Amino acid sequence: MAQSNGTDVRLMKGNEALAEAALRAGMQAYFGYPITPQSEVMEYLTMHAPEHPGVVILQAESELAAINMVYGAAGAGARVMISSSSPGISLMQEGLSYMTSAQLPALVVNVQRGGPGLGTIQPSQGDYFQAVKGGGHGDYRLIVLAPASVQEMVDFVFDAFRLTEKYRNPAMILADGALGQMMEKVALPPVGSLPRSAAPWATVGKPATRERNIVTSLFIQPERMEQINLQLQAKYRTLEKEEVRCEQLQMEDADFALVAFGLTSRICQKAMELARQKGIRVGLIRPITLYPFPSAVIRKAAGQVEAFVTVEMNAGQMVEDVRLAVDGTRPVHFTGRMGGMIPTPEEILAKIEAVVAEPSLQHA
Amino acid sequence: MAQSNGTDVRLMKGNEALAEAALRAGMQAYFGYPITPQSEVMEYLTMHAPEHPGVVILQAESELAAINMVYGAAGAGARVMISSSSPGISLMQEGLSYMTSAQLPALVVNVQRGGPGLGTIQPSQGDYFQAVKGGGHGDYRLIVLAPASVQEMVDFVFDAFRLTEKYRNPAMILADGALGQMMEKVALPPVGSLPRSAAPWATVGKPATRERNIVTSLFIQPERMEQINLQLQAKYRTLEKEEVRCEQLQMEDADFALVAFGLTSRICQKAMELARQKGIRVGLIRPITLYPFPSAVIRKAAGQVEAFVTVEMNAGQMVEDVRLAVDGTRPVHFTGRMGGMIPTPEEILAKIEAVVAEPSLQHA
Amino acid sequence: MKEPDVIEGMEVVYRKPQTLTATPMHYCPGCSHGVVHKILMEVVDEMGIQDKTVGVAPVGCSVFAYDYMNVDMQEAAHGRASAVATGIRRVLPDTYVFAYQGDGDLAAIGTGETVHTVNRGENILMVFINNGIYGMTGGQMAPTSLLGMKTSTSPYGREAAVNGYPLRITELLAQLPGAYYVTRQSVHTTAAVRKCKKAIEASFRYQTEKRGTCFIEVVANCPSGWKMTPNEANDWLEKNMFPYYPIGDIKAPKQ
Amino acid sequence: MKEPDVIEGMEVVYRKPQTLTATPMHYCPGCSHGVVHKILMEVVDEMGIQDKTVGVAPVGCSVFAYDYMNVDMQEAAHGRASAVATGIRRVLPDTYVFAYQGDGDLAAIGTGETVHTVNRGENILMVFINNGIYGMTGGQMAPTSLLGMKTSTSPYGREAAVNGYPLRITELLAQLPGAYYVTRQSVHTTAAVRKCKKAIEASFRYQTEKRGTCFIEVVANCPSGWKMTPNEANDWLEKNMFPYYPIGDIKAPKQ
Amino acid sequence: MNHAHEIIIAGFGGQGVLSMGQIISYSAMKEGKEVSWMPSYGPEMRGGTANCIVIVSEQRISSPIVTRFDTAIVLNQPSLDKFQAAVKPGGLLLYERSTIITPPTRTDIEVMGIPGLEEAQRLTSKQVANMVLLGAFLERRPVVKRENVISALHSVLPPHRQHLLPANEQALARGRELALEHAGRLVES
Amino acid sequence: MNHAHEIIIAGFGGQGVLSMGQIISYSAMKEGKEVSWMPSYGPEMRGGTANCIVIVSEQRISSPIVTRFDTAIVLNQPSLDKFQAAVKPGGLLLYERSTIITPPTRTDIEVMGIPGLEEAQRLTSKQVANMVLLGAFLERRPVVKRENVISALHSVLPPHRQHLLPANEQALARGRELALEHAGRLVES
Amino acid sequence: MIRGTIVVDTQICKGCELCITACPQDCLELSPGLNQKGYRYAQLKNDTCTGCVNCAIVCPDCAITVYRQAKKPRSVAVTA
Amino acid sequence: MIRGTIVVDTQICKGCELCITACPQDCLELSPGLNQKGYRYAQLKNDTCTGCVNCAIVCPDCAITVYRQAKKPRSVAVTA
Ligand SMILES: Cc1ncc(C[n+]2csc(CCOP(=O)(O)OP(=O)(O)O)c2C)c(N)n1
Ligand SMILES: Cc1ncc(C[n+]2csc(CCOP(=O)(O)OP(=O)(O)O)c2C)c(N)n1
Ligand code: SF4
Ligand code: SF4
Ligand code: SF4
Ligand code: SF4
Ligand code: SF4
Ligand code: SF4
Ligand SMILES: [Mg+2]
Ligand SMILES: [Mg+2]
Repeated sequence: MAQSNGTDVRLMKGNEALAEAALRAGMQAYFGYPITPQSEVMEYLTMHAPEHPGVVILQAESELAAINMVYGAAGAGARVMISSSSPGISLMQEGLSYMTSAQLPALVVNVQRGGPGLGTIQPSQGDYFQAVKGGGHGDYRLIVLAPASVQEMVDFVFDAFRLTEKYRNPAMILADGALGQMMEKVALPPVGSLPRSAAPWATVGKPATRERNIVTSLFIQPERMEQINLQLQAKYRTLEKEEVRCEQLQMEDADFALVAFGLTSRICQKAMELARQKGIRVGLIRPITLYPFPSAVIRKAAGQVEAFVTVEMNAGQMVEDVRLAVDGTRPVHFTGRMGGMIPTPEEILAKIEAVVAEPSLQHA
Repeated sequence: MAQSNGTDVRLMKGNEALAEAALRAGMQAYFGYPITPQSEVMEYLTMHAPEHPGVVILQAESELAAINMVYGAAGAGARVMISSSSPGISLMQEGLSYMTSAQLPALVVNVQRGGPGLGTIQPSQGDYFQAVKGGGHGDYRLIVLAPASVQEMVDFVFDAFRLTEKYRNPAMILADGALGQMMEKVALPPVGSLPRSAAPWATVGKPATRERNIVTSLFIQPERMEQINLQLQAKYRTLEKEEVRCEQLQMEDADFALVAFGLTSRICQKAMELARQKGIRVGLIRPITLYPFPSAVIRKAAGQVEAFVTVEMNAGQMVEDVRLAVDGTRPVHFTGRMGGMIPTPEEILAKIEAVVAEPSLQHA
Repeated sequence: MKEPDVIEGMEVVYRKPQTLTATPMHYCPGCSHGVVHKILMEVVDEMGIQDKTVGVAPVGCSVFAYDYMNVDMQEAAHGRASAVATGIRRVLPDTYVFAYQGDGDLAAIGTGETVHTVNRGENILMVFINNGIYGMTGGQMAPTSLLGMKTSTSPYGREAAVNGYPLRITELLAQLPGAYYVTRQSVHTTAAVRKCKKAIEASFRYQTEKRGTCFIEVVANCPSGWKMTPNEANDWLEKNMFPYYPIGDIKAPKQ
Repeated sequence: MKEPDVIEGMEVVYRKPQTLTATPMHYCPGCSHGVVHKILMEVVDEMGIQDKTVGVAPVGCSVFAYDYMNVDMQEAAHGRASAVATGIRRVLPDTYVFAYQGDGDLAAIGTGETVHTVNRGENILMVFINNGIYGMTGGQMAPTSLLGMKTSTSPYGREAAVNGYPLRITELLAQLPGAYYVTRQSVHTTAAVRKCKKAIEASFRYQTEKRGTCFIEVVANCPSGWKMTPNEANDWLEKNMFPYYPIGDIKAPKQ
Repeated sequence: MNHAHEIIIAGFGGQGVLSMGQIISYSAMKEGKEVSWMPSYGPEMRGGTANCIVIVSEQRISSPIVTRFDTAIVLNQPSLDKFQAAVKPGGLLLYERSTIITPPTRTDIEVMGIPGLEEAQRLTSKQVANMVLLGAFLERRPVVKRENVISALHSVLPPHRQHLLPANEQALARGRELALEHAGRLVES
Repeated sequence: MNHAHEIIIAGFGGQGVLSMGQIISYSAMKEGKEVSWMPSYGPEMRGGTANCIVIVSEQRISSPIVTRFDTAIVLNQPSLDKFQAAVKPGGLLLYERSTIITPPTRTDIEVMGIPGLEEAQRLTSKQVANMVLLGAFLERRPVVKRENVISALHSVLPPHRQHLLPANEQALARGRELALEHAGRLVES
Repeated sequence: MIRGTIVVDTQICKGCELCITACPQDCLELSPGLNQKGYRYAQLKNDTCTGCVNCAIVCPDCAITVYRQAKKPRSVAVTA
Repeated sequence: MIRGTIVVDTQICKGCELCITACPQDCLELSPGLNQKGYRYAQLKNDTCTGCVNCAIVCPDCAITVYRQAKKPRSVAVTA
């Protein structure tokens, strides 16, 4: 089903589309460990790796081993990916902290499920804090992209590899079980479309012509460690300036703004349609990069709308970043479902109507 | 050196004082793994456990094993503690998420060091986000207490055991390397002063008279998992209402408020003295419970002071919670050091002076 | 639904033990998990130790074991059942503690905990269900999957050069001084079930004597993961699993 | 500071290899780590493979190994050196990869990674410095600490009933088919150093032949952790460590 | 509003409800339409019930999860009980008649019971029962073209099942007939 | 402001700087004073330098970490170089003269070089060199009482070192004498 | 020949057929009809059952209760 | 007797004495004075050194360079 522009169009599950995208994006190594609802990623890769000779696909003995294999392979200059779901990602927190500190590029995929604990295997956005504030120790950030469609499960793989390599900081695709399991039409970019820039810092064997390369996160003198931290912070400031991505829908005339990411943003679209049918002018702001967060967009919108309603599949996590952006200038409301439950458009509509009906739109 | 009221006064290292306090607080089991700068905790416990027959002290093969031993022992109804430092705590994130979900009480001690990665072993407060927002997956909170003296390393052990058992939610003492290593005078409460309430939910063997007890975090039906989450959230609302602790120093007449926790708050006190010598009326707000966070205290102070200066040994983490509390009504500034560096009173003073000198105290 | 004690003048000679709950098990038809659950609970029943027994369920198909076993139980994180059991047993030294784990749980992600639990000689029973596959997550390769075995993550068959050899972890563990009784059993025939039950009985006995870790591997089927009928799976088990995982005691105390 | 090649008409017959950097090592006086670093780098030097070698340092006293070894290196999280080495070797299949780990790192927190790396037969060299103690963190008990050994977390001596027996992990690993060459060496005498170096040479050779994992345990001293002078420590090593950790090949390919 | 058709297909795992949805989706994609297929997954699947929501639209699809449907195709009693109320007024409720004890009660929608299982067994094997229902559905709601469904079948069936193609086609055709008959009966009665 | 005395004690690991600080702290506690002892720990300790900050005060101590000191006691050259500038004007800089190559240069503070090592070796063993300096310090800045230091020594020394008590006491006394002599010289010169 | 019989909990039985294979008397078969979960279930096809309990022992779902002609009953798992 | 000698890098040497124990000629001792790090360092105490390299091989700090009377030099780690 190749199209004239060289892209394939297929009907695919999110997890499989992501795996195919990784192969086409020139991923050189994948390490993982099975966990629902993302096991199809490794299953697809083991099935299709032979079509891409030289690609390493290895089922590790654990997520802990897997993230450290990623560390090794990334440090050796390979384009590398790992995927898991919530509990498995928790096990990688030490590794992720190490990787940010050692400034290694890698793509980490979290297809979230309901928590905390073993929880459920149903879709959730309960790991926002973990992804965005840093679940591991120390001051670091991941670059976090939140897809909302199977097509974006493909596109963001390319994007995330580009970003992680440009900034030498791990990037995360934060999806959820529904996105991983659902099928949609996807256009697949051709193989070889994402060139890899040189990694002169990689440990590949020291030729006589250069000093040895060292990949480490140990800087035992605190003065030195602070320098590393300042480097990281400078990088994060650049990210915040240059790499924010955000989608706005029908915000032109909006009196109320929904704020939602990932799958939830699509449910919000439906709710927005319903609200507009009832004459309520609702717009939608969808943060695509959760870190760097589109604070400026939201701050700007605060000058226009009467109130914000944040919708998440959790107890209220991104809403803190929305509040920080709005900084008290407008009320920020929240509605969400937890533990694997998905909010319905009708529930969201009801929340919008309740907000609209508030006697005063002053901040409580 | 027993005193008339039955307490001992001694000169002790923070880590050792904490260990002695745990023994006196009736801790029944401790599981841990060595890591600087808190290894003295287990060293002290192995040395002194024989004075408390029946107490279990076990060096586990890893932090991962240790936190899961804690899970088992807590589930069996024991009063149990674990301690580590930043990288080791990262490895416990899955376990902590499980424990909150299974609603198990336990005391987790993090004597922080500089990160991210292997970093340094010097004091840091870089794990605030991890402790307070939840470094593991899913919507959960730890009860987080931040001591600022060796005496509080003792007192908060009692407090934390009481809170963790009352709310059946893991509690954390978030200290730092300096607090662990420094010596101060401490008064030690007597053994047996912290009664343990019954744990009818514990797995101790099912008598014919009751249904079996199950400790689990798996609630595979999302509707059920959402109920569990609602329970947890209700518990967190109660904590926010009833268990907030906060110290205020010289806030009566303050025009500017420093906000700092743990050791940093003491450095801020010195800075406050210096500032007041220069005629700048500075007060200090010290959150003692980092979760639940003393938002109300800060919000109230916003009606009084011209600006806030948050000081942390990190790149700016608690400052987000300060901003959320202030909600745009006053400027909130930040200064901090990273990676194991400690801010000096003079640096903090300089920051205060810069804030005071701002042409307008309007929010940028 | 309890059947009557006497029927047509005949007396009941075998029925579900009261230490199993009434909840129907969620396992696939013919799955070995059910059989092992049953005999484990029969032993608890017959020894009269329901009130002194605490079990630990793993993450794997048997994650719901506590729905069926009528004893106090804890559900451990993936791989950590033996650490959880250690925690329990250390604070309740007079309790019978067992951990029940699959091959992914015990021999992949939990390898560290497994080795060290046995090395410490924790006075617990470890039951290890080796079905050569990750049943719960949909049939991925386990550390114990046989060479050439096709699974959803080894679609062209397991290759030693890529994935290493099937791991006989039980033989390794048997060498640790902390291991007191180590045996490999199965439950695919009546005789096998009876032997396996005897091993469980012995293990619980050794626990009171605090002799160290008892470890029972059960070479088990997974009809769904193997994509066979239960009877085919049991045949395959004998023909393919037994040669690599031979049945019998690996380390047995002198009687 | 390089010494001259010729002095008083005599020629240099032994000097520091150029594959070691000029940085003075931070190890305590007499510590085995230094000796092992040196012979490892001598082999890299003599085989002329500096440009094809990537090393992995652990968390432990040898965490700074990359300050001294003049080859490309990665510093792994505590216990994960063999996983990191796996990642490197899989994407750079024609490189010589070694992981260098202490007993806490390899045999406690890293047990899972260790077992599975060897089980997969990763084509790497694993160097395992067994000094029976956690040197770096101040002398806590290691899985390999001997019974009765006093450490800062076993102040009354290690007890089997509480902490289990010292773990002979090397013997366990030798049984895995993925292990190609497994040997236990020491570096406390000139002869021992020479033998150990031979083992390293052989291991690097086997790596080109992609025969599986080579594993060298070095029974090492830790004068500081043991609270002895270096010479006392080496004596203690012979008298106490060797009986439990006997020197020699455990699994050697037929020549 | 937009020209979306929102469908739920539900039944026991193994009845082929997920692949019915996939075939519709695949055909829609071939026709250049927008489509989303959202399966239930997880606990209820293991031996229990399964369902998928399929949305076919001329425009970009917002939420792939909806709670009210233009069509519900239900293959067992629990699914009928669960989704009957979720059909929009004027919508279609198509059910497998062979296994239903309590038939639907709504009167504001089009209700059609098809004995897919019986018919399938009569044709070749009960495995194509879902195709009988699919045929009937497409007769009443031609969201995709019949010929595209046939070619979708070619693409969706794994190689070792390609020999079942003729049986599937027969079943589709039989479903269409039954729907026509049913419509006829409706008209008659 | 308050009556705090802020002291830094610095030298090589093994020279006993941490225990000097502990003895002062312990004595102060016995006298009912507030006290804090903050060691450097970490990388610089392994064979390198070590130091501790001791604060003795009549009031609650705010920051246990300060950057300017009333007294600096330095036992090696790097520590002298590092902490000389941190002594408050009018403060005391006490240094181990035996190992210092470049002596201090400040004139706005009291500077006192004591050959603790030589004196200690003369007395019994170089291990009590730190006590010589402590004796000298207490003569110049009696932040704690001499008799309390002696009894602190009893509490701080581990059992197998109690036999060193007399030597320690001698060293303290010798330090005091040296400080008096030094002060005398200062006056004379 | 000792006489025995079994009672199968037809709603619990999943029709795995392991009991059929295990029965030395070949007296078991699957039902033609389905239970509520859609499984054919085990049933006696003749009266040659001896109450030997083989079938019950291998049944993973504890679906079989076994009875035997009065004699001293075996004590396998009988605790009622 | 073959003649040899050694050069000790006195600033690198930590005075561990392992070389002293290893020397078959008993020609090593510790210096009376200390180096910059505070260690007494190894030094030759007589001229019986044969250049056998034993001392250098056990030295953990690579502090010893060994020389020997011209003959074909051994090739241990000589790469300069
Ligand atoms: C940390 C973590 N990783 C992965 C999973 C997903 N997971 C659930 S069960 C399982 C493996 C089950 O296999 P096994 O232990 O062999 O048990 P079986 O189902 O075969 O009985 C996995 C990988 C998880 N729940 N948690
Ligand atoms: C996750 C984690 N846990 C614990 C530590 C602390 N730690 C550093 S080194 C070490 C043990 C070192 O012992 P070993 O591996 O035997 O090496 P040695 O120092 O004896 O050479 C430990 C526990 C750490 N850095 N990270
Ligand atoms: S998937 Fe396999 S192990 Fe799991 S219940 Fe089914 S047959 Fe048993
Ligand atoms: S602590 Fe032990 S292992 Fe570490 S450098 Fe010192 S002697 Fe060597
Ligand atoms: S063994 Fe049990 S579940 Fe299987 S068919 Fe027989 S009675 Fe039914
Ligand atoms: S009890 Fe014995 S004879 Fe009777 S049905 Fe069961 S296996 Fe057959
Ligand atoms: S070279 Fe040989 S003889 Fe010379 S000092 Fe060294 S060990 Fe002694
Ligand atoms: S072996 Fe090396 S470090 Fe040790 S004393 Fe001899 S020369 Fe010095
Ligand atoms: Mg399995
Ligand atoms: Mg060690």
